Amino acid sequence: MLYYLKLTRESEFRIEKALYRQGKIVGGVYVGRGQEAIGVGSAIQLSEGDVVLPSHRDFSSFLIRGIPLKDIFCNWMARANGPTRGRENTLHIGNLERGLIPIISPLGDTCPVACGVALAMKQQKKKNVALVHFGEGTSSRGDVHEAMNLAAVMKLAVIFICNNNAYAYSTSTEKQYAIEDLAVRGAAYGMPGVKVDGNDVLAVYQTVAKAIARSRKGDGPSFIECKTFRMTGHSAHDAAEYVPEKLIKRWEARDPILRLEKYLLARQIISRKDIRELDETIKKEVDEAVAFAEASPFPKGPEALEGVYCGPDCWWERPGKES
Amino acid sequence: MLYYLKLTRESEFRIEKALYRQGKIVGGVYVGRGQEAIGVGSAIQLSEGDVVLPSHRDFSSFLIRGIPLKDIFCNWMARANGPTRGRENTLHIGNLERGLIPIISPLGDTCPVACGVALAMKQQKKKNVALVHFGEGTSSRGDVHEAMNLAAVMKLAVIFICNNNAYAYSTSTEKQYAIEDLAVRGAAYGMPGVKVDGNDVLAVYQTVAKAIARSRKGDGPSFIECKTFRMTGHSAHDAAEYVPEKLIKRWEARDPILRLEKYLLARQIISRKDIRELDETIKKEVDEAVAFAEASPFPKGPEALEGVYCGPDCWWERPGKES
Amino acid sequence: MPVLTYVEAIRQGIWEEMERDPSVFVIGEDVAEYGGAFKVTDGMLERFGRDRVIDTPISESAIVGAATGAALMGMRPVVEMQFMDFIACGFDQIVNMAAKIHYRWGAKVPMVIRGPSGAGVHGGPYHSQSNEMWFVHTPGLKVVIPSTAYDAKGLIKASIRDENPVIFYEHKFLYRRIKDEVPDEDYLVPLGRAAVRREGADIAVITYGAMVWTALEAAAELEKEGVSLEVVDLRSLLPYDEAAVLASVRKCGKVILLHEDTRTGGMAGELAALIGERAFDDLDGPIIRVTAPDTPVPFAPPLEEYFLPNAQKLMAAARKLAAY
Amino acid sequence: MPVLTYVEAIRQGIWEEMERDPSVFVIGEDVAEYGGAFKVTDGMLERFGRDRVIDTPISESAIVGAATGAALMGMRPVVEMQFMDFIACGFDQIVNMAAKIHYRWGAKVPMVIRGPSGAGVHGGPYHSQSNEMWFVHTPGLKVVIPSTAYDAKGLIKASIRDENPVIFYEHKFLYRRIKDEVPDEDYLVPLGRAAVRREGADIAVITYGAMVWTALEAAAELEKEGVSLEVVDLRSLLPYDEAAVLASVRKCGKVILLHEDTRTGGMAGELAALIGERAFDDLDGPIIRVTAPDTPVPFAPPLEEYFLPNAQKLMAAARKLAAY
Ligand SMILES: Cc1ncc(C[n+]2csc(CCOP(=O)(O)OP(=O)(O)O)c2C)c(N)n1
Ligand SMILES: Cc1ncc(C[n+]2csc(CCOP(=O)(O)OP(=O)(O)O)c2C)c(N)n1
Ligand SMILES: [Mg+2]
Ligand SMILES: [Mg+2]
Repeated sequence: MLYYLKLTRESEFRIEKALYRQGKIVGGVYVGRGQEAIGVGSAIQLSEGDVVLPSHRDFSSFLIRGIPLKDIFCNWMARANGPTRGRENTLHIGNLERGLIPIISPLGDTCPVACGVALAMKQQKKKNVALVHFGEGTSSRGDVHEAMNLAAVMKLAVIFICNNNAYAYSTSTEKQYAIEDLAVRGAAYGMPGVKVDGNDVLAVYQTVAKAIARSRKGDGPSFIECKTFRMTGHSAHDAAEYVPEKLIKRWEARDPILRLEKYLLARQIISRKDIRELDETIKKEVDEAVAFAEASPFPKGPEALEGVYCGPDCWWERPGKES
Repeated sequence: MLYYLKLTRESEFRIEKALYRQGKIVGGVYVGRGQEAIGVGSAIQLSEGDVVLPSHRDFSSFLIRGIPLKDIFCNWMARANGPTRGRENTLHIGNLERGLIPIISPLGDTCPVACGVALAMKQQKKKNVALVHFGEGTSSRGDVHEAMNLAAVMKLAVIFICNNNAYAYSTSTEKQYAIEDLAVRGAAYGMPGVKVDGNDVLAVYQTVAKAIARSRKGDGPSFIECKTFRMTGHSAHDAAEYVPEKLIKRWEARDPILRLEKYLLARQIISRKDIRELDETIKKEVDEAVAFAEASPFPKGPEALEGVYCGPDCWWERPGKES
Repeated sequence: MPVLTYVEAIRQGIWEEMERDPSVFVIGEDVAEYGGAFKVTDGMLERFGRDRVIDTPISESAIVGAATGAALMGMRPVVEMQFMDFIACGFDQIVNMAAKIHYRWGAKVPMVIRGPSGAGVHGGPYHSQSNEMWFVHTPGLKVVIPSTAYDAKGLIKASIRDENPVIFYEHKFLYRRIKDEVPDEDYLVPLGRAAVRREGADIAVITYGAMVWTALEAAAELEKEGVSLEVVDLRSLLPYDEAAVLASVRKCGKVILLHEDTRTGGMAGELAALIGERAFDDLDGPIIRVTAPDTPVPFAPPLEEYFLPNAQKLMAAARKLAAY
Repeated sequence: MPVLTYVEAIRQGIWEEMERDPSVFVIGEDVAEYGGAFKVTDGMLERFGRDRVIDTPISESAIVGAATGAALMGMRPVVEMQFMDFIACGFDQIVNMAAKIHYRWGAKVPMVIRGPSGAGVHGGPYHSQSNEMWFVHTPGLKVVIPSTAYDAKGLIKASIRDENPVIFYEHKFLYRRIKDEVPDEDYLVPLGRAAVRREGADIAVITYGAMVWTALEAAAELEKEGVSLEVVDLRSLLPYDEAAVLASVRKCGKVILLHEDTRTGGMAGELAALIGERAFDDLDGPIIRVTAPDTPVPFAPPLEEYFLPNAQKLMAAARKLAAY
């Protein structure tokens, strides 16, 4: 877990603070600094055949499900041998073999899709689950409501994970909803609704584990609200002056990575030296992935016309295009 | 109240059981038999400047807000001197002077509109309220969620009234939601959520009164679930074979009109003779309105082209078109 | 050969596909017990069971989204919209999610969204719309509109087997008003291919849906006057059969574009552009549109009648064009 | 005269209307404190206060519906969509509720829905779309797309004063890239009226939005080759200025329809139909479309560049047509 937390942190750091500033990232940059525990604590316990639908900030889900780091960097840098071959940006990376369905920008749209994924699992008599992430701002969208209700009515194996990071762009939670905890919404649909410290990876793990177990038994969906904080601007171009300084300070103290380190050190599961070595390894991994991406070609213009439809000689399946 | 209940019942009866069968109603027929107490118990206590957004079954709201019965029949019969001049059917009758904004067929769409009405009231510093009706089936739509959340966040004077009549077309409630009472959804948004016997006009009155008082004080929206039953098919062409006979029997015993009669008789507020006379008056009123509508002309074809835009020489304001 | 109504043909087409392929399933409001508002899915629950004939809450957006998710997992959902007017409530999921997935990351989304559209039954502004152009203008979708029972069956089957999201419009006016010979066996009508419903020499009438019948009615009348209309039924609007349109225009030299949908931004415009670009030299007269005017669909019968194109209006336009 | 950017001109237009008319207010996501994702509403909260500059939850459908309700009560909401791509989430409220109210029962719905659209900034499939045709095909709406700062101010003001729902597209590529003279005082640019941006003799180029600049660039180049383009900027797409289009086509005899939006079902089709019907006799060559192809907007710069029309592509088409 520490490995994935740190790999996520370092990768996103590189994207937001180095590559973006060097103009090497194409398009906008959204990262999940401070919220890594949610993706890691949940994705890490999925089995083969499970599906995760990450939010725009869940970098770690991709790593854990086995997307090579270099592929992810290629995607951020719009390269031809990235998984979307330059068609899509950021974390809009889909891979059905690895059980990953990416977000689209209209927020909340993946919640109904997660229902359909779980419906198919049910029809196919599989004991798998679908895990969908979204922000507290996204919870205001009608699609989230329709999906949670549908999942409850049909007893679908969907885990709705809301990462409540206190802001939706510049909008704070009291302008987003008029309740204390979104978790109470579980009861509004007839599913468990729990809140958990989203900066405590072990707590996230345990809470999600319960929900998954429930779903695998056929008892239907759950709703989990992970309280966390967005430790950056909304995107790399947002200085986030609307966020009070003291809030940032308060949440810095709860950094999920430092917390896990402290926990592991205290129990002597790892040593300071292990951590230093891990940091080195990760730095190298990221260096390599970045170098790979930077050396990769951009796609060629005429490819833009290909692959609108899936047909007999599907462009995506033609040889010589894979990285 | 008894008058409006009975006038509604008789008017809808005439539409569903006589005019429709005679082929005199143009298009579909949806009525609210058995649910009249909800519209009557709520609309009757509105003040000038309040706005009601009825459901497709709330005939009484139109009567109480002062739309002449003959206008309503003209609308059902697609006549030129009905309020929509033949453009719209059934209860799709709007009248801003009388504070009536009609439903459109995509269910739930009036809930956000009600928020905007209340927002304008707030901006204009009025102490008015907006009252929006919808069915339990409609509660599944995203727009209802977005509207309830928005109203709670902005503390808008909206009363959300759900008439839970056990069916949405052929769909029973356990296929619509996985909870016991929709009323719990109030808590999911941060507003009071109460349930009430929708066949008890006095109970409806009192519950709505509380919500209105709250809103007028500036304390924001409320959600009221009125438990009732649809004592007809979904529409006049639906035999509703999917509804168990014994359910109908059970709800017949709870008829809101008979209950109010019994109540008034027991307290000697009215006599059997009063009731008979009232029935006679109402029958005559409806006869007259139907006769008026039947004698009214259909609109002329070329009018179809008019009034798409509101402009300087607005067609709707041209003389000689009003009934 | 058995004679079936349009609605029976659609039912049979879905039914056969469900028999053939266990991944095909039906989902929508009131489609199970009730068999659908227009009884298209009548009897399917009994035959195929609850896992494959699914009633939903009133949640068009979630229904479309769920169908997309199921399709990604290898299923082939057939979604019913109770009326195509309400597809607007699931619009974002169609145009932003389902339509773009294959282009964006290569996954297949084989699904059909079908339902009744069109006017002529006094349904008023919300039970009469023709909204196919929203989807014709969305790359990644296919759009299909049959006009005969034979095509209805062959096209719904081809749509279900297609690997892409297909929006399948059924004209509610035709459901029980037309009947034709529909083979019992398995056959497909290919997507993207038009049909010449009537050969003619003077004017090509390019149309689709219920208006095909209007065109045929006008053609029969005008023949008596010595004006010969060719009637082309597009059947698919996206992708549409450019070759068939151009061939008919080149043959006749004159063209009328006919549809029930409103004018500005309608399919007739798209066809006019194709013709104006690729058959310009063959044109012997202006490109004429006969369509509904730019208004919502009004309710009262005289208004609706005025709103809708019909044989008289088409004949008037054709006479004028013939004399050009 | 002051020189303003496109984004400043829009801000000034809204600002003046808010000063002039207390019923005008702004509503949307992050429009208050933050001043909007592109800073269009920057400073308005401080000037006009919380009742008139309103941040909302992420609920496009409720925002549009609420604006409609407020408009019915006599207010004049100006709704911001953070990106016009997300208008799909409020689609039903626009096309079924707001657009049809006046026709159905005569009430006024004066509201503006505005926001950034268009490509060219590597925004990928969901921050680059041109989706104006959905609304051009919806009777009851008006659709506006300015190409200059002067027009942006005059058109936003006219849109706010209009009694109908107006969808106001701002091209995000232009926000800070173009500047022109914008009078400080109150002026309107009427809806429904096109502008001839450059007089020419050989080929009429009918276009709108950012492509106006592309057309002007091509026209300047082609002049050196002796080909004279006339550039017509539609400014309004619904209703659009038929007379101006026809006049320019009649004058030049040849026409190219240019837009950034995808081809099938795009505005070029509508214009082609108008021209093919009403200016047929004046045409000396085929009606040519230069548009984006029928795909989602791809992300990588080489793909996006290939996708978008540009001066080179327009020039190639114009040379061919000139030689026709
Ligand atoms: C439907 C829709 N509306 C608006 C946006 C623009 N937008 C992108 S991210 C964002 C904030 C999202 O907030 P939240 O759901 O809390 O997620 P977070 O960014 O905080 O992780 C907004 C408004 C969008 N992408 N989709
Ligand atoms: C968005 C939408 N989907 C489907 C329909 C078709 N439809 C009309 S009424 C109805 C049932 C409504 O149920 P409910 O909300 O419980 O109201 P009731 O009819 O029971 O009063 C349905 C599905 C519709 N009008 N709008
Ligand atoms: Mg957030
Ligand atoms: Mg109901």
